[in-house]
Amino acid sequence: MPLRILMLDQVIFYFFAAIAVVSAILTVTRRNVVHSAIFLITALLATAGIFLQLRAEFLFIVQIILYVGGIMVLFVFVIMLVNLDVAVRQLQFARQKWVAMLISLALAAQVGLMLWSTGKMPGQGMPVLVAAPVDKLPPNSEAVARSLFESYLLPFEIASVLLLVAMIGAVVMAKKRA
Amino acid sequence: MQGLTQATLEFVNQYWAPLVCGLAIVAVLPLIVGYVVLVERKLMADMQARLGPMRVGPHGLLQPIADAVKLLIKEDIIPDDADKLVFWLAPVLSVGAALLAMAGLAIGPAFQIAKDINIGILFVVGVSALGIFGIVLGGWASNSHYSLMGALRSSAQLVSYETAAGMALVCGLLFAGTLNMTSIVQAQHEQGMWFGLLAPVAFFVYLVASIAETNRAPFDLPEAESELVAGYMTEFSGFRWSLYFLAEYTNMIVVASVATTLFLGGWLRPFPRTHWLDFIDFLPPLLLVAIGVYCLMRTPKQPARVQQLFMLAVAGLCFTVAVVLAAPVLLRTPFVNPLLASAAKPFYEGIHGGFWFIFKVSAYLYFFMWLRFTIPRYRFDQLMRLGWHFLIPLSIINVLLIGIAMIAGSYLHLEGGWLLLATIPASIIALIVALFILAMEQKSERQQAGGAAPDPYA
Amino acid sequence: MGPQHPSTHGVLRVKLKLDGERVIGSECMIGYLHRGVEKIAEHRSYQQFAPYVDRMDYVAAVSNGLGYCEAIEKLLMVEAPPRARVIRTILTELQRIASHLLWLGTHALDIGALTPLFYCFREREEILKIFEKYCGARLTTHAFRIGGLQYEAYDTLEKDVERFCKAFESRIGDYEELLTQNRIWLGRTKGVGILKAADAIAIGATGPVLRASGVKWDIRKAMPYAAYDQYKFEIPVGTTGDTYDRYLVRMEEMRQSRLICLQAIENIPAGPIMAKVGKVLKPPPGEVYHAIEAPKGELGYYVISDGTVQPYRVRIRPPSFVNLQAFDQMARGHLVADVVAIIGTLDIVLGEVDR
Amino acid sequence: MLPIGHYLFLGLALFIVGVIGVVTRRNVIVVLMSIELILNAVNINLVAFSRLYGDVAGQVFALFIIADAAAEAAVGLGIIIAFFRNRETVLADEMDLLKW
Repeated sequence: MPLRILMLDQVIFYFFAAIAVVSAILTVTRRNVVHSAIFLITALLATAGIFLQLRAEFLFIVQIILYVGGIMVLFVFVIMLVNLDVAVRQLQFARQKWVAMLISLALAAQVGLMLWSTGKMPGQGMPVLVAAPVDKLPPNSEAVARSLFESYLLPFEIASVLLLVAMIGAVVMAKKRA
Repeated sequence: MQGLTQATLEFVNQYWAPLVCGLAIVAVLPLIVGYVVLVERKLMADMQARLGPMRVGPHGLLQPIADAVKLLIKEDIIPDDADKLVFWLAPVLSVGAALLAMAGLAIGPAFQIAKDINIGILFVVGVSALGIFGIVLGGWASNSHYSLMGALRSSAQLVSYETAAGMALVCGLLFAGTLNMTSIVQAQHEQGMWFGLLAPVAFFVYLVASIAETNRAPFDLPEAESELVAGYMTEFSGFRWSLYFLAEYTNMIVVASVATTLFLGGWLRPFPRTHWLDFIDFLPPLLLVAIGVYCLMRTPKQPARVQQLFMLAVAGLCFTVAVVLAAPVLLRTPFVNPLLASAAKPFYEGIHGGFWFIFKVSAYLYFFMWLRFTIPRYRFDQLMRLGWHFLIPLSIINVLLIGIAMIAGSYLHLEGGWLLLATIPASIIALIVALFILAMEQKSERQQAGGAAPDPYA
Repeated sequence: MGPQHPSTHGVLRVKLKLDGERVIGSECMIGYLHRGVEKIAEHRSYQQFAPYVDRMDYVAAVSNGLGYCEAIEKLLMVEAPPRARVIRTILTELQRIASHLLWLGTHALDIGALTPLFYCFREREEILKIFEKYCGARLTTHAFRIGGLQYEAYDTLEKDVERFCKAFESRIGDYEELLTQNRIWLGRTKGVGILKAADAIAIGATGPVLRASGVKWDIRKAMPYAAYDQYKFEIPVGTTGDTYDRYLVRMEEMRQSRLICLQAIENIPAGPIMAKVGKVLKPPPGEVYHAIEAPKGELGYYVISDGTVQPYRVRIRPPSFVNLQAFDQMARGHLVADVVAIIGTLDIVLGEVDR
Repeated sequence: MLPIGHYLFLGLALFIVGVIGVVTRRNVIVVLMSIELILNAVNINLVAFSRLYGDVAGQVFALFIIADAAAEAAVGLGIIIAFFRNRETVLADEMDLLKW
């Protein structure tokens, strides 16, 4: 495996991972809701970058179009409609700060232990990702499409029904109390 | 440390082509946009029985440079308690999105920044969808009630027309079978038929949706509304405003090139495979020679000495480009030995492909500008109604019909040109459905003729 | 919408009560251009006040002048000579076309069509050139004098007017092509700002606004003045009284005016251009009300004289002021974008509204 | 040659930040945003494993998660708007009445 593809992969991964974590933290801590929305967008774009690094291009573009271009636009719209100044003045942070710390510590300990122990188990070891150049891999979007419509057709239909229900729900919910 | 420098060296020599192309695009684009604006103003003036910018340079040719300098040195006002971070970020975001979308385009077979990524068109559409944030945040950051209203309106318009545009693209992609830009054009080359002819309704829907998506012509409501004054762009001045301006025009170019790639056969000559029409190859150089001669005839009439020099320079430029275009064609003619001809093949492919692509994109842009001068503006609720009630159902039904036509085509194993036999009835059915939707629309409108137009915010 | 708003044809402030996008109520605040013209009239002699009249409806100055001069002539029981009356008619009709052209250009611009504005101004330029040749001024012409005309018609007047009228026919065709069948123009104007005939009469609206609602009332036919009784022309009448009908009525009026001009220049009678009126005018004490058909509607002058050189009172009835009352009724229930179209279709000029 | 652990740690980090966001923030919109963060964390793990075993199923499942996130965001925001229109507040604490 030529050195440069290896180096490149790691550089890209660390770059996007850093952005994702930092902007996620900022999303949660920002006082102004619009700023947290912007940082969430950066976090989502960073995760899209990681999908790209994992050679999942179709997911990369779906994440950009659907998540960032769709859902986040909804969020920003609602933030605009809900007049901010009322929300900003109110206290943003609940008092359960310690409860949150407790939960996250417990979670971190649990998963950390699991990851650490897999490293220790004899023989199997930490499975290593084979970084392959693009051309060797089957074209990603075709593969996703083939499996989506061949082996996972039923979930696809269920998802469409789910989306339909959500659409109707959102419309009814947002309708003016006429 | 040694490994790092060695890796970066290898990285550079493997990816130098896209880097250079990217740099070229980012550097040249403001100039191109400047001259597109000049052409637009000249065209508008010509249609309105006046002359347009004539003062700076001969026939106003230096006007864009004057505009750029003016915008750079104009004072940059930030409304008092506006949100500094977001106020700076918004225009950058919209320009960034537009320029990033440029990366995905395939201008010639050789000239493509992101070397054939296999989600080509999807990448371009997805990234240009990010521009919405630039508009919404820009409107919000300048915290004046009017610009926020303008921003909300234009983003609502963008979102609703994106779906229609997406559906129309799906239609085109049905024929192409792949998402990758270069292979779409290849498919059009093999089938010898532009997809715009195979799916005319989809092309029409995409045309209308792309006009709405770039906030232009009859849909330029958000910034031209009389009481919203300049919509989300009101508070921005000087360089920031020019960023938005650049973003709008780059979006226009991006949308135009997506349309040309998918519906008008990218860089293909009008009749690529019919060899007895090869004289079309001589058209581009002749056209440029004609422009050059025209410039030469105009030079003596120029008042100032420096303007004459400038006109001469323009004429010279036209002639050199004409020679560059003519070279590969001459090389291919029989009396040149085949060895040289085969060498010229890729060369010819690249240059002529580039010319035809730019020619089609500018024809598309001309149509944009032409619309802008002639027809009045839609009211916001009519605009939304057109989008939701007419365009989106029409494009969805069209996808359905084209799908059926494709199956029928493959069943009767029609190929290329013959596919028209299946797609024309499909398009006709689509048009009938469109008329039906319009009729229903008229009926529902008459029912509410009593009450005034429905209010989109109600 | 503040006074310096781009689309309110001058300084008009409209207070809109909005529910979301829809207009519930509106109130027009005027007075920003009030110059107290009527008060000034009481301290000026009859001839001295004539130039003030042009400054009122600066878009149709000639017809203002005509109204004032004829009112005073009525007071003096003096009749302008036939030659003067015919030339007055020609100039007033040209002024009507110019005013309608300005209305069409700005109205279309408000709704978004950029091109008609420049076509209209090109034609209007021709008319203003004729005025300039005749009386030296383009906009505030002060072309007429009490008792007749000041200046003899310059020799190529007939040829210029004829050339203009010939070219104008195809030009109207251009505007029609651009706008009349245009779906978006129809969408923006059909059913917008409806004023039913009964309401129009109740408000006292006159001119194209009244005729578009279906009431066939035109002072040139009802109480002919100047030389209108000698010419044949129709009065265009609308049906529903919406913006589109007012557009059609005004376009037809331009054609009719063109016909009148053509008929008029065929035989301009020879003879004096000024009736025998002394230098110092002392009309007998009494009062007179004289109305003419200005491009915007019925422009009335109510003059009371107390036998001295200066009028006791000059009351002017401007058509725009009266038509503006219909604004609130028309705008109610429409969207903010339509408010702009409604202001345009009323064709108000603030100089006339505020006096 | 990136051991999968890196991706799992990244997913874990985002997951934890999301949970903290959900728990500590009072503004309902930010809570919804943190939920989006959590879903993203899950997506990263899924795609990492699908890449490890070369099977595309993981990415397809991630696709379904994104679709579901869209549906959930749409309905959630609809509820917020309806709620905001009645009670003029967006804070989670004040959403205490089931029927008002």
